[in-house]
Amino acid sequence: MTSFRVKDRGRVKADRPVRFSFDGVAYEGCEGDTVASALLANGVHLMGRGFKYHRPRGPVTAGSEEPNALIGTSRGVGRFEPNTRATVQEIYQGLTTESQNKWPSLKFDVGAINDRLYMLFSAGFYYKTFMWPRSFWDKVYEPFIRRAAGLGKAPVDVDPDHYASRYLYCDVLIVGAGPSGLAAALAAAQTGVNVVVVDEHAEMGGSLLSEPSVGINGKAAWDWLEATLDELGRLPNVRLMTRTTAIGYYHQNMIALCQKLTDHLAELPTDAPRERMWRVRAKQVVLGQGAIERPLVFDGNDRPGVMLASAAQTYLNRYGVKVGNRPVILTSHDSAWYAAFDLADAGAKVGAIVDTRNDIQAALMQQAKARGIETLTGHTATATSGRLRVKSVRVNPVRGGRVGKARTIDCDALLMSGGWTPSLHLFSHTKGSLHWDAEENVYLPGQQTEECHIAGAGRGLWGIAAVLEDGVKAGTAAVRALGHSCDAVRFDVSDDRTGNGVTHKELATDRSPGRAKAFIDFQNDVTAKDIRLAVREGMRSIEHVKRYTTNGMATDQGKMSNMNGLMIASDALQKEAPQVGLTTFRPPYTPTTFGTFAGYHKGSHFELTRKTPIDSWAEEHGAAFEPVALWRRAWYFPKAGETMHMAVSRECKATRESIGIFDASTLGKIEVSGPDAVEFMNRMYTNPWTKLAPGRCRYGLLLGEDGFIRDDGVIGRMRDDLFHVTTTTGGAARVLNMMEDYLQTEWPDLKVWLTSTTEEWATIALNGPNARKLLAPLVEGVDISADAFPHMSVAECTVAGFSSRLFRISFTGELGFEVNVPARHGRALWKKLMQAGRQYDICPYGTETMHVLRAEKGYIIIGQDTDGTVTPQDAGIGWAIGKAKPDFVGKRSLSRPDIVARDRKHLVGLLTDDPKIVLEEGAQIVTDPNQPLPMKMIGHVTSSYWSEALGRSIAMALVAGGHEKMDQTLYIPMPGHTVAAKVTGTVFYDPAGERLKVE
Amino acid sequence: MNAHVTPNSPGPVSLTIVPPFARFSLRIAAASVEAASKAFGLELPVKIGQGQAKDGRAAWCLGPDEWLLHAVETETVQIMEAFARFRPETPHSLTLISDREITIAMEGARAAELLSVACPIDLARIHPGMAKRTVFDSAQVVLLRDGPDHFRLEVWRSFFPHVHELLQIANRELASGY
Amino acid sequence: MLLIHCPYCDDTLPELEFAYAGEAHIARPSDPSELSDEEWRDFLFIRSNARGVHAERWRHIHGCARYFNALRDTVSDKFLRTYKAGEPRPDTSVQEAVK
Amino acid sequence: MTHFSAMSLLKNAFTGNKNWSAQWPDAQPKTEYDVIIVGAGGHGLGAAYYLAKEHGITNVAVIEKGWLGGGNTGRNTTIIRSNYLYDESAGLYDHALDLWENLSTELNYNVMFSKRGVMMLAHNIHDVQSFQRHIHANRLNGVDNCWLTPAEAKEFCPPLNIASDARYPVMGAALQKRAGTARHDAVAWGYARAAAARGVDIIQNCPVLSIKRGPDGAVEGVETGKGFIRAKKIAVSAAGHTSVIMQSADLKMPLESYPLQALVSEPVKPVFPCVVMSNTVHAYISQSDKGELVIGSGTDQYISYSQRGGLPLIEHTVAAICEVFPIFNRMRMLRKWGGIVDVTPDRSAILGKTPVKGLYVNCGWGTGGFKATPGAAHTLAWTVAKDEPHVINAPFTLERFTTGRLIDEAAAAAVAH
Repeated sequence: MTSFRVKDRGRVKADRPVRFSFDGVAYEGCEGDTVASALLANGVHLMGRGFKYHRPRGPVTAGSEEPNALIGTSRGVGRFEPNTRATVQEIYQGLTTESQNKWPSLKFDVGAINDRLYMLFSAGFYYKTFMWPRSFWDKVYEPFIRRAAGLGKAPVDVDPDHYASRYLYCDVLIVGAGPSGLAAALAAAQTGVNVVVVDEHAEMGGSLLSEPSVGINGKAAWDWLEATLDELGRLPNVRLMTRTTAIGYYHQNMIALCQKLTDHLAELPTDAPRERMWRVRAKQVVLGQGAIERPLVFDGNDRPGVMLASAAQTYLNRYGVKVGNRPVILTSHDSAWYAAFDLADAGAKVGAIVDTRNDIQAALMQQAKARGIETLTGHTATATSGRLRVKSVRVNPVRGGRVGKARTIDCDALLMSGGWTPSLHLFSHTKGSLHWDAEENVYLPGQQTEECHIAGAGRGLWGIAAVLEDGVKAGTAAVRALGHSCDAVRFDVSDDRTGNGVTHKELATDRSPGRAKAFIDFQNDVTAKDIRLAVREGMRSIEHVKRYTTNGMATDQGKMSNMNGLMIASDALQKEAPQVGLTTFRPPYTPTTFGTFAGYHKGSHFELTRKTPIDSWAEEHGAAFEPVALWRRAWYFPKAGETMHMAVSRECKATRESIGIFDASTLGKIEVSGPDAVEFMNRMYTNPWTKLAPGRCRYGLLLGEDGFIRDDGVIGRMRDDLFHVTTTTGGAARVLNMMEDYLQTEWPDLKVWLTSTTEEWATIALNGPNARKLLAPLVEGVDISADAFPHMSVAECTVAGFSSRLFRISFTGELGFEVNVPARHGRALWKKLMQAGRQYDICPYGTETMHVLRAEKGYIIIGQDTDGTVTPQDAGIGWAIGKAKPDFVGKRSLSRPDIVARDRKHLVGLLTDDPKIVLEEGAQIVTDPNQPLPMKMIGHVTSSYWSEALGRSIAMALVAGGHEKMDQTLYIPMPGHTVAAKVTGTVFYDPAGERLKVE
Repeated sequence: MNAHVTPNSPGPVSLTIVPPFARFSLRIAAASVEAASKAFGLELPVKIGQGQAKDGRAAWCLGPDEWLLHAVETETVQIMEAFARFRPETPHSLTLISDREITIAMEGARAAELLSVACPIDLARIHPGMAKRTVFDSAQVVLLRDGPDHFRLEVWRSFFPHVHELLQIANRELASGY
Repeated sequence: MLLIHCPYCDDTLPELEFAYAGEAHIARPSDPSELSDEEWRDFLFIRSNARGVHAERWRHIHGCARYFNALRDTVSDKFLRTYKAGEPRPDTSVQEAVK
Repeated sequence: MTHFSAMSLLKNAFTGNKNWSAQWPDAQPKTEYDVIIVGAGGHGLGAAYYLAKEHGITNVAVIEKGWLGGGNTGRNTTIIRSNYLYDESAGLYDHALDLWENLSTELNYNVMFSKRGVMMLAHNIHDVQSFQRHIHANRLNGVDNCWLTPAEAKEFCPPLNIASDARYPVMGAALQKRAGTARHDAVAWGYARAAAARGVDIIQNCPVLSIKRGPDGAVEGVETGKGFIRAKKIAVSAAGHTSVIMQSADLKMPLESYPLQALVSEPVKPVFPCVVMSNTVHAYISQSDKGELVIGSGTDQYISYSQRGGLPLIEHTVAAICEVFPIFNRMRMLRKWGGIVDVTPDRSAILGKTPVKGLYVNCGWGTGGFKATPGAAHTLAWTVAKDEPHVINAPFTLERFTTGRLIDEAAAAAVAH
């Protein structure tokens, strides 16, 4: 295999060979190579296939904007990745890569048949076809289209790598470490402000890396670069970050950076993240992102070996690789001439410089002549040949708009330049305006919305001297905006390669333009003809053209194609480009892994799991858990061999017959404190609070201002000016926020303070006829006998030696207590109670048993028996409303016409005719089960359980007009059968409440 | 390796869990702060973020009418009584929250860097002696800065494992050099 | 992610510390029972949804915990001013940016 | 207008595709129309089409401030389903689904409606209860929706992680097989082409500045960037900008506009066969026919017209996708974008008449308007033509916010206790 490596050129380390593979073939490159440069050094141009026509493709760029040379990379299980740019991926020892979108092989791809059907697959053809017969769409056409989709294959294994993130604040963030960025950094850094410089490449320097012949301040470009980076690197106020791409520019100068940390390493260091997301907040931003060269649009401009002239220059000067031995240059810009000169100087036989322009600077002509390069000015290219690699280019003179006689020039690389497009992606993320420079046919930055400065080629400047100077200006402006002044930084540039050029739509041709395969979007296989067809079909906005043709929607996001597409569309529409529009650049600047966005948030850290102080005991004792809001709660405690049903029945029975113990720590707790606490409670909750004496508690009901139930809980009055409010588990934060809202903005005159104490306390509920017997010996400081401490009492005392707030309340209908102790003692208290309860066969129970026991008593669960559309009257708890109160949150809404309507859904009990049938929660209820679909549904089952205590099933349901349907039989149609059930009240067990009174 | 580093958190920053102490949330009108200072025996700072410490007692202003108080645990009752005494004439709320949070102490030259993995504020503007309520990842925290390289993070008990584990992951990351 | 100036902390901090709380200056009627159904609907549901300068409430929920008001341009998302709860809406003819 | 057929496609291919004509003419406004529709998204263009086709009203203008289909029609994640809980919603969305199934044929435009199935994941007991409630209600409403066990869900969607120790384990899923996706742009283009063919004027790049009302309060026309245009009937279908336009007619709306973001990955070979939604972790995903994973995010917390959106939300969304589909961790995000959605207090649409004579509105779709496109357009056309509600859109009134008869699907899926 011929080597295209040029001795003594490039920055790669020729003495450090690196072996890697591509499509199963081993290759050797050098340290510092990308996959593309290393393959090119081995004479390999064919690296991919187009999306639609599967035409063979090679790299067209040397950067992250590459549309063609996309490969799969892998390094062991879980580390496969599709669509990686070969032009960016650095090689390392053992790197495995493969080509994509081909079958059976890259060189022979069956899909290339599409290329022959080119005319049929015109833009928008999908929309016009695949409709007959109709049934074929689902079964034939769509599966076919979907199979053809995509480029690489998705990963199949879980990614073992980890991803990191950081927040960073700085004074000046400089994006792009080319000459403009470095100049800005030099200017800004001298003032001592915090400067961060980022660059997406492995090395800083930008275009300087490709232009070693320029001299700066008397030094060769690379020497100056080294000295400058060294100088900046030494400054404590400067941070230089390579392999770091600014992917998005967000509000108020927040820039997201993606830093690649390990993709270039042969050995993965322990604990090192693969990539890191930086969320940088900069006071000032300098964007020195440079410019991207435009391809020329002509028939056959996509063959492997056809690439941008600047890319060839980069491969030569940065990587020491000749992209061909017999290149031809095709250009409309002076810049490509230098590529020709550099290649000639490196020993390539340049076939010709073909320039579309008639008048070329004499100096360039001279230099070409000096190197013996033929120059064809005023020429166009009309075709190329070569299947897997370009073999020749057909060129014609253009005189007075007429295309003359063709001539064919052999070549092994065709290097094109259609001018340069300023890279303004990040600027356009800011919604900054762009203005159209009709002279240069480019968009330049206009009005700014953020504190940013654009420097260098991004403003359409050309040549190292101009760009350096502009960088200084931007850096100076940035620090001035921060109130600093800085000394002038001047550069003396020699051998600068200045120049200019023109831009084109498609190049002129003597052949039928309708047959030309002149590509604009290489990856998506969009041609000039497609753009014109879209316009012909009425697509008059560039967004329509883009969406109709998919131009600019490839993985380069239009970096290669947008401007050419716009030029052709505006020509077809006979309108100025700005009237046709501008497609918006979206973040990220280059495609960025999901892992980087997810950062630490994976697995158990995707979202934190809140656990109570008693959770560890439950886990040790085999509890099954259920997630409730962010918490996990013990669901039930199965013994060996028990199903959930068996465990719950046992837990219910034990609690009703003796005693059960339950971890209620997740309930929200809020201290409502201050002289106006009672007034505040009166306004927030539906219930009256004034007459509640200290030491007593009451069930509290909270509505939204719309009158619907939001939350509930038992509330204890600790002192005249202090309430201990409990909320539902999921409602804790919401309720506190709502209370603060009213307190701070509606009633700031009230002297009340709110403090969340949810996590201060561990809460253990004891329920069952033996609850007092168990507890009494452990309690000090309060007499908990039935008379002294009646139902709905609260007291401060100690329990088992721990300071405690003790409530006598019940959510089961049994004699019940809730013990609150400081959280750190929760587990210890639990263990003591378990030990003390052994004589009563104390039974730990979980949320499921809690649900059953409360349902037997008809106690509602907010969010299960209510759903955000239920009023207190609907839920049958109108008694909780303080009728005499003039106002409370939500009161006014309760008198709206449709809230007092008779057909509202009411919460009722349901008893199935067959007591063995447990209804499904969520099952729908009808009056006539024999009606046709769609049936008239009058409600649904909200809660449904097997009641061990009653020996039958019970259910609650929301039923339209339910309070007036007592004793009626309703029907629950299930798949294949219907269940009949009778409407009842919601209290199924101990309706008189006798069990609370146990001595 | 630093002597403070526990076996499961190798990294340049020492992460230790602070033993229990008395912690209160004090809410009182700014105009009445003097009475509170007297009761607590420490002049309460009045600018949000500022702190004050003396003789084992410390206070930080977290909001326009909110202070975080620290003291040794044995003085809990004594402090509560001191405040209770002036409550009738100067209404306020003093809530014991010793157990609500767990406190992580962080020490090391790279402590601020470690925090920056998930703390979105500009740590350079939190000077030694200051405290701020903020967030660390998805958890609300109170961040106290004791010195250039010394922080404490007060985290609600149930959020603690998440925060602590993230800090450990990040600490290992720092150790990796990447 | 926005940067928001809290008028209580007198500090400009990341949006992650703040919770949006809807349009500002919609005072709860002192006696809702006097309102017609239409008036009550207006209080509950009708919002200006301004395209341009919008007076809105934020809560510095993970900071000083205060609710405050802000004028923000909903087209650019830029804050013009933040001010304490209870203060009147500032004159927006002077469009003065908050630091 | 060329009728699209296999023959026309072949014929044009052989003639170099030179003879295709514009799919819709670029109309300039006349001085008066019978009906003006504000907003040329799928909803507005569809309403124009049905006005012309079903009600014979062809003197219609659809006025768009930008390019047609450039609002939420072209910015959404294209999910189509009808497995809603309430009869009102199920009726509307199922009507839309019926229309979706024939839309390509009806419009002679392939909108690529793909019945690949929409699967909604249950991650906790509350989700399970809620989905069961939906499934039972859907069954009795004649809407297909079935319950899948975790294993069945995985079989239907192989990349799904059903490990029981996941932070959000999959406890089952509700699957509507008849649901799926469509090619969003094609919906706007197809309606535009079919409406234009029946005489509707589509006027782009023409902002509607205000709605003018006469002394009797009835609408008289619209002031636009291209002058005043008279009409006795005006239907506003302008998504996030509706409240601004309605305000010019002195009608304040119960609407707030929020930024909603979405994103796509780089294209890969088919790996994701259906649509998966998880309301609990906020992840919505399908794979486009081009191979990109199309992912929906949530709304930012503050109202905005900036179409910008913040980073934290995107980070959360992507993390959620990787939690449910861990194999996608090394996939790359290609682009993300923002739209503006208008949200009502009960998160259901307002569709029909307003208190202003001659003024109709179609708004408040929040994050779910695309799926309703044909149904909303069809019933709105009915209401505009007859000046009375269609039985399907009758519940979606403005009055419900006064009376309290809300259609609150989101509240019905109330958060856990």
